[in-house]
Amino acid sequence: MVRSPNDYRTDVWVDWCPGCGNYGILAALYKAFAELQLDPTNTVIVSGIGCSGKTPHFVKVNGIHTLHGRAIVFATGIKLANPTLTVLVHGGDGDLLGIGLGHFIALGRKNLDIKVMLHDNRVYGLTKGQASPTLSKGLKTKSLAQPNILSSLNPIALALVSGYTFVARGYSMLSEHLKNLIVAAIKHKGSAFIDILQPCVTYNDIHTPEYYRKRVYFLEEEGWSPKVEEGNEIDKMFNAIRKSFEVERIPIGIFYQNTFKQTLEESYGQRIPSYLKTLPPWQKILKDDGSPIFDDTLFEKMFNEYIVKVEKS
Amino acid sequence: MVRSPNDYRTDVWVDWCPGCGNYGILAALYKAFAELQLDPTNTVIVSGIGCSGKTPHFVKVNGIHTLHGRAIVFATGIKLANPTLTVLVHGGDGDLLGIGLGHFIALGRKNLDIKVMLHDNRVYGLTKGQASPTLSKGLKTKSLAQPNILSSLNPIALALVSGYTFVARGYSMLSEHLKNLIVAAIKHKGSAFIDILQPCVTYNDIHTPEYYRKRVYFLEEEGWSPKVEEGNEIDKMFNAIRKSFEVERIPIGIFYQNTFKQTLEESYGQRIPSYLKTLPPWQKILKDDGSPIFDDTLFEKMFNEYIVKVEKS
Amino acid sequence: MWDNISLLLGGPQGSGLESSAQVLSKAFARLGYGIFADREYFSNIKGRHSYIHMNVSSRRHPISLSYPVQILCAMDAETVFTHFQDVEENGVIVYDVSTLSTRSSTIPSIEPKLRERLKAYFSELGLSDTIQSLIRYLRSVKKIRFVGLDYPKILSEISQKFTLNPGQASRYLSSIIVGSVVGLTGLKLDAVGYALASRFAGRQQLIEHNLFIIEYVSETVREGFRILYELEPSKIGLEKMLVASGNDIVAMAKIVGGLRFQSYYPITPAADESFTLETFERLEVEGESLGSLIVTQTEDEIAAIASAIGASLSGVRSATSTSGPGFSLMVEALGYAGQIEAPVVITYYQRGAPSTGQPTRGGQSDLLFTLYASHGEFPRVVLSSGDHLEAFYDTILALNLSEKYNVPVIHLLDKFLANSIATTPLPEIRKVVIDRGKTVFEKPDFKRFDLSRPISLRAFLGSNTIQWAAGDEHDEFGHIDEDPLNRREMYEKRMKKIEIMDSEIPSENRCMFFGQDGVKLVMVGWGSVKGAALDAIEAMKAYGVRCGYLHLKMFSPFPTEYVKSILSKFRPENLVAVEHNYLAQASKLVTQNTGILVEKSIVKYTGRPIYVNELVRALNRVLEGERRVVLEYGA
Amino acid sequence: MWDNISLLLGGPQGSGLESSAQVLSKAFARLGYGIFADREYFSNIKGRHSYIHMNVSSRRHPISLSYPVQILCAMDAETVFTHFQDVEENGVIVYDVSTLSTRSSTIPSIEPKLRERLKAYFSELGLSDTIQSLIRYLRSVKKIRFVGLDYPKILSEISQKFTLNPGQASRYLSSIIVGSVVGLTGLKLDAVGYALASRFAGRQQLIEHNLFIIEYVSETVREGFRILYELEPSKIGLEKMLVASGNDIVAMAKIVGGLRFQSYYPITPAADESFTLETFERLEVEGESLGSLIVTQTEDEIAAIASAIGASLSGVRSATSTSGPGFSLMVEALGYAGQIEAPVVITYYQRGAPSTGQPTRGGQSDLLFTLYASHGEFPRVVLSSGDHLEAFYDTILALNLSEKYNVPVIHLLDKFLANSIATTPLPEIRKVVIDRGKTVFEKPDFKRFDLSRPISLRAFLGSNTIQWAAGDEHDEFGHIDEDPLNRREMYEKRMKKIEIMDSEIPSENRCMFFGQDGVKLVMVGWGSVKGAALDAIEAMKAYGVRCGYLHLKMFSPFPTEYVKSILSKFRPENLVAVEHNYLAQASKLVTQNTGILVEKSIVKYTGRPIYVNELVRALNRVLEGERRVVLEYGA
Ligand SMILES: Cc1ncc(C[n+]2csc(CCOP(=O)(O)OP(=O)(O)O)c2C)c(N)n1
Ligand SMILES: Cc1ncc(C[n+]2csc(CCOP(=O)(O)OP(=O)(O)O)c2C)c(N)n1
Ligand code: SF4
Ligand code: SF4
Ligand SMILES: [Mg+2]
Ligand SMILES: [Mg+2]
Repeated sequence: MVRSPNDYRTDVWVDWCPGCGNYGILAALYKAFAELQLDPTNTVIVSGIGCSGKTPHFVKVNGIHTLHGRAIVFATGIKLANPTLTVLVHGGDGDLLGIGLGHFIALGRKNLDIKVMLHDNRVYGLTKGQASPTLSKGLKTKSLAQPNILSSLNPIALALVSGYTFVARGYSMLSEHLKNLIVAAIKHKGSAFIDILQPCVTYNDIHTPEYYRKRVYFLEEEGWSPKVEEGNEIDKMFNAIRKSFEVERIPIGIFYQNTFKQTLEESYGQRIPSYLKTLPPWQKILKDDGSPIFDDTLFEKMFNEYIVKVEKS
Repeated sequence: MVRSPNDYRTDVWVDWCPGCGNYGILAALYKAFAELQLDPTNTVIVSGIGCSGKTPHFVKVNGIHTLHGRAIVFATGIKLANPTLTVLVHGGDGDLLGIGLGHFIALGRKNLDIKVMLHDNRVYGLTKGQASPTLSKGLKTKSLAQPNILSSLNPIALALVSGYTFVARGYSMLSEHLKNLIVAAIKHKGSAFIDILQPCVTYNDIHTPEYYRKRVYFLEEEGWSPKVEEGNEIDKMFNAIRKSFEVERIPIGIFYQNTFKQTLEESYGQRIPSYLKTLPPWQKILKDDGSPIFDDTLFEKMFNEYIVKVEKS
Repeated sequence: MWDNISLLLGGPQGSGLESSAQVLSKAFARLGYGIFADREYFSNIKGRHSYIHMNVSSRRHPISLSYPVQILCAMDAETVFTHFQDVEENGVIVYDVSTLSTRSSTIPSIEPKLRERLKAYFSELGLSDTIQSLIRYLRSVKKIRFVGLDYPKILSEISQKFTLNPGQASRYLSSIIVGSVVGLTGLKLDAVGYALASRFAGRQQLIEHNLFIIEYVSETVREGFRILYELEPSKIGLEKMLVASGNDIVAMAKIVGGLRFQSYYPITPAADESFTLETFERLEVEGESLGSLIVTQTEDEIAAIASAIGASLSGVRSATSTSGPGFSLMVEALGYAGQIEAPVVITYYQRGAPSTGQPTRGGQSDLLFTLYASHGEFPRVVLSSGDHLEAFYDTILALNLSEKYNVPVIHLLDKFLANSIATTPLPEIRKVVIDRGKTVFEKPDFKRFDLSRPISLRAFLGSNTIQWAAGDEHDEFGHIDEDPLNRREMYEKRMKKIEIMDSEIPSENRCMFFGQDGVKLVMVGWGSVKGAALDAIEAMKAYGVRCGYLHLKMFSPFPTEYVKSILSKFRPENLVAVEHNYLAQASKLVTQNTGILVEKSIVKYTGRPIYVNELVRALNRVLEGERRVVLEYGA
Repeated sequence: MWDNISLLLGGPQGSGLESSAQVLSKAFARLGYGIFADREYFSNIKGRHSYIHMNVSSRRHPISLSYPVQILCAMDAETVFTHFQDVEENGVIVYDVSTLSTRSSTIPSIEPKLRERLKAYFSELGLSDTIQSLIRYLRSVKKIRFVGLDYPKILSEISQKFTLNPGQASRYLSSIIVGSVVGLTGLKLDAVGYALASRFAGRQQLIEHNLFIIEYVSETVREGFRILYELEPSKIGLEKMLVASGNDIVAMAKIVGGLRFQSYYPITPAADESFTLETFERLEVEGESLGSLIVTQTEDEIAAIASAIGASLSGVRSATSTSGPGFSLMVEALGYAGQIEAPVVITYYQRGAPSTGQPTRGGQSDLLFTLYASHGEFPRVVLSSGDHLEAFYDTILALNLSEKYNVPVIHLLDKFLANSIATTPLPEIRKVVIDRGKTVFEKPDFKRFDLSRPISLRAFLGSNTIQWAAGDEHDEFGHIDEDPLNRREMYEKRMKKIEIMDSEIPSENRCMFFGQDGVKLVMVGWGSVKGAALDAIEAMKAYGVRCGYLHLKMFSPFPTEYVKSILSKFRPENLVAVEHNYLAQASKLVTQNTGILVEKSIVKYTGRPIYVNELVRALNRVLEGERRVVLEYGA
């Protein structure tokens, strides 16, 4: 059976505001899944809390809608326990770069094969429009009482410095291009990050489709080559960091991709050969009669070092 | 009265292991405080939990020993409520870059005038030597059951990307040099960060004084100029990031300093003129008789928009 | 003439309902009426169903809500489908005639469960699922009166008159609702003008347009339908009233109480309080500054509480404001404040739980959590408020207690209070006292944790002292100390503060009993149960039953003796817990502290408030012997 | 011949004391003796005073500790100053003669409070504060016997013999302690050799050197001092024993119980468990793999619990292990697990609290917290263990219950248990059962939160199903749902699991009563109070008083009926809570659940264990009418 984008739709009503950039992300997701013909039972979308956090309910693959800022760490356990799953994280900028910032960066250290999609609308949508960590200092979007007093973070640069091996930026209104990025991210082995520019039509009256239309351009069109080849890892990274600081014109596309780094699953697999042979969920832990696979003998052998044989006197 | 380094000592027994790099940090601190003749009543050391976290007890200035990973956020409140205080944060690499990573980066966004000292020993000292976020992948320090499975973070690069306006690295065994860095950091206005290489003689048998002796060199000796001048902020930052990725030879000194960015206190001061005029702790909130400075009239004036005058019928 | 009218105004989230409610509240208040209005909405920004349930009274400030209502004004078909059963016989429904053929089964924003119930309802009655068929049925069988207006037509007329584009015009949809209320109640247009001017201060055109539609619609309604719910003139007799939400009244109290630092991370239903505080950050009255208020949005709730504690160490009154998920993250730092004896106030708005739960709905299920949150034992104050005015005074009390006893104070409120708008008399500022506890500003060898006095002196960082603090067990100076005997002394010093607070805080701040002689059944409740409970006492008189209500306010230190003295007069089977949670948590605390069992319970956990009508019915069932009644009224 | 000897071994942290204790434990075990050894140490890596308090018995596996001891072996002067009062009359103190002139007032690592007490003590007795003068006094007045050895000289002899540098030689300091115990107890060298071989497997030289010193010292002691505490041959009669710390036995149980994922963030006293687990990650027995165990150190405790829950959703048995500060951070995710009905086990080692508290000391002050942690209401299991074997079986029970009922399980242990080494019979693996609850692997339109069955079926992510989960209130599929009636049903479904668990989990897993007919006084306690309480029952017989002990194990679901059935037989004044906290928390829960007041209490919160001697004294005081006795023995 060939799955069409539509086959990945649930019948849950999509309750985002009319015109919200999230619709473009969702459309790209359906298309990417269809292009890859992902098996819904083997795919998991993990989300945080926010408008963005509702994403899994609209997609007919497994969906774990977790806590604000924690999607990545739930996803980490899901993936480590079953490394064959395709695992995507969807989060907002408050979610991933505010409360969840520590986890966002720690994932780079892990290079675990999880794909992080940042719905970057520069506001806290679901709590009514407060400034998010990607809103620049001094800007005053619609529902702020005062102009934003904190400087913004650069998500691309952060991801690069943290160790992500796939780093890209997409734009929700360019859904086909975004679809391609999602496909590439899923195909990549390792921690992947896509910063998705997403207009919030209700609360962000600065970063509107109009705003982006004027600024967005394609990295590919500039002949940008994101792929690390043997030896030029550091250079590629620096160039990408530098590129990410462009603000007047906004580059989208793949900034950086490194396929030479071991994933965390692979590292564990190297250390524990049986890990990738029989996946943990399918490992036997009990016999048919309900007793553990351990018996007294196995116990004694395994924990020999704790067992003292009493000397017969 | 002129204060000598010794005047900043408390009589609490310093219970670090003999030979620990923390002694060098402490000595540098005493000297820096004496050089600046800091007023102990107006100086606050805020620490997290770890061997590093014990620092405040050994220094005769105000000392707030907080929670693991949270020193920066306690310090944030301390400083915002009284912006004239000199506030230093001392934390371990687990503390600041593990559990406290989100706060570490968020401080860069704030450019609040706090000085962060990272006791970078690449292990979790006080919990007996687990790998910290600055230990490279594959290394197996003394008390690890297995080689470290996670990649390390680059604290300097992270601080730079996050927005710190003063970023330096020191080495605990070069106490005079470190002292100078601390002095410079305290003099700097804005969020300052010093990555202090600190041998843990008990648990880290790789990053020993021997190890550093062979690798450490001084940025100043290379003619490095860390100071941002009008217009070259981005370049300076990229160069510093690049420099921070040197590993075979380890540069110490000031990587980057930017004096053009407004601090958070200044931003608030701009918005709320009285903030920096009468410091919040000394603002009157009650009258001598214990009643609030508000009375019924002031209340009505201040909250006019919530008050409805009933129309006489 | 009516002395009390209750209204339901419904429509999609994001279509101006909230400001309609504010305008109507102020308009009624302008004429001296008392108002109480609850707002119900989904965790959604635009499109899902929301409504305002409003009580208007000529005799008092209403304190509760009840069903059925007299008037339902529906912005859309979904509102009619959702609420038609909430209207009393002979009541009025205002609706949009252009939706007559809309079917409940095709409205995507209606949740599946409701859609199923509607389907079952219609099929049982043999109706088709259109508005038209429903109206026909309700008119004939339920005697409901209908006011049908052509909303699109009204809006297009507006557009033409003021040359607006359709997008702009649609913003005036909510004014059709206001206009119909004005038409149906005969509310004076002057008052509405006053309210609009206050709500949209400075935006003259907006005021003008709104007023125009309101007048136009109210005329249409009055003339076309000749239905009038005329309120008798107000007998409340106040010259001025406060009209505010719970969030706002707490913000005002914090300012009066001398707050200088508020840190927060956005969360429903707490964030509005911080927003309001921020608008007052300059603390200016007529150009003169009374100080400065730093309101700071932090990277998470851990940072929020930690920086509030930090600010308190620097010597300012500080607070943070949050809800369940945020508080869950604050737990470690709460214990730290307890251990280092730092004052700090946590304003805690409960919402539907557990976990993300029902972010925009109400509940009272976090009580036991607040009492024992954080590992280990330390003194804390847990104080809850039952209505807007209580919340005002309690906010200041919370600040005082935290500084007087050097303890963290958790001020428990909930979504019902946070988001409901009430009229109240102005708080009596002259009765307010500020108590900052005992401080010292100059002291060599300062012992922050001096064992020689029950409550140690506090010094501000930056004053002429040096101090240390540690979450570890510490000596009198604040240095780490593991000596077992020092441990015992320090531990006991902290814990003794519970007893000291218990002996010093008057019991009237902690508990109130409402009831006369001859009370047969005593409700035991807390927080926003209060209004419904008090009104139920009145209503139960009609059944010849005298009820009482024990309103618990402070749970730590628990007013054990007072509660015992009241409850021991009754038999356990005549005690009934009334709470917005499953376990009847407050009653568990009554048992734990006094040994007295509260055998009956009336609980509600749908996320909607307790309505007087259902409470009265439940009390009657309890009187008939039921041990537990679960309430579930309300859309 | 003795049937029970108790020892104190003391010295600076980081000088090998811990491995001495392991070697001695294994050596005694090798000869069939039972051992129980507590380790006390500062939150410090090197230099502060630490000690091992060890009980050796020929008749049983000891379950408690008591003072005074027969033998104190001091690695340094600080140990002598700290513990000289802990030794019984006629007891022995082994010390270093090179420290004779050391003064207590000049040892920097002695904490100020102890230094003051020593000063007062010495000045009262008119002694100078040297070791010499103390010894003279103790020898003459307290009849203590002294074994003085010249430690530096012994070490220098070693250095010469094996050509070691001084740094290397100093590592053998602890062997002097072991050697003197061997000398004083006549422990067979063979057994010591066996123990060394087991402790330092493969490091032949180390074993050799150690054995040499031990033999040398023991000879010196035997010949030079002629003091012998000879143990009678063991009567325990086991062929094999387990010798393990609490941390280790829990790790073993997790492996037997089928754990496949453990996430943790380092914290005392939990981290050692994860370390042990990691050493077994390959789950290999004789080269054959039984599976894989992922042990992962996360960036914080929030990540630890969240990833454990994630792993559980993927279908593996998963757990995290922590202590108070870590658990405080896990609270939000705990509620999420409750709300989405995900199994997960949190192994919770309590330590001195609140806040950072006493990181390396013990306590039981987190009980109430664990019961109500996280906002809102949801079912959870809170299970505590009283000794090593209980901990073993309870760990597996915890895994079973979490999967059977789809609930988070908090397994409460404490530092006393975690860090104490005990001999036990081998656990009876053949009696262990694994219950994974009801799962489904293939189901179209799978309803994860099916309302039609009390406990919904669970599916693993990656099996032939699609599922959703949300911390928001949800429908049967796991999609967000705000409908009030769905809310009620889902809420009740979750909460009903408490009743189901209560009816299904046998009360013997939840509570045990120890006591015969004629019991006069009933202790009510939990966790590691057990050993001391049971031994106190025996000891009280000497006073002609029959005591009983109600050992509470499971606090949620609370065994209300069983507890009532036991306690209602006694008068409240004959019930005495025995707990390691201030509030007597478990007794509060007894009252809350049963209405029965536990009027008396014996509590300890110095961070040190409850010793039988002080408990017995306290019980006698309670019998004389005291309502509350606070214990404080132990350095
Ligand atoms: C611990 C916690 N704190 C706060 C909240 C409240 N909250 C809900 S959504 C949200 C932020 C949403 O912003 P963002 O992450 O940018 O997502 P968006 O809605 O913009 O997609 C917050 C703070 C929460 N649910 N949990
Ligand atoms: C919330 C919490 N988790 C864990 C701990 C246990 N803990 C104490 S110190 C420490 C880490 C110390 O490592 P680091 O921060 O690098 O400081 P160092 O000791 O190396 O100076 C940890 C995890 C704690 N105190 N609090
Ligand atoms: S609030 Fe913004 S982000 Fe959220 S749904 Fe509406 S437009 Fe989209
Ligand atoms: S453990 Fe390491 S960091 Fe800690 S005091 Fe010892 S040497 Fe220093
Ligand atoms: Mg956002
Ligand atoms: Mg460290």
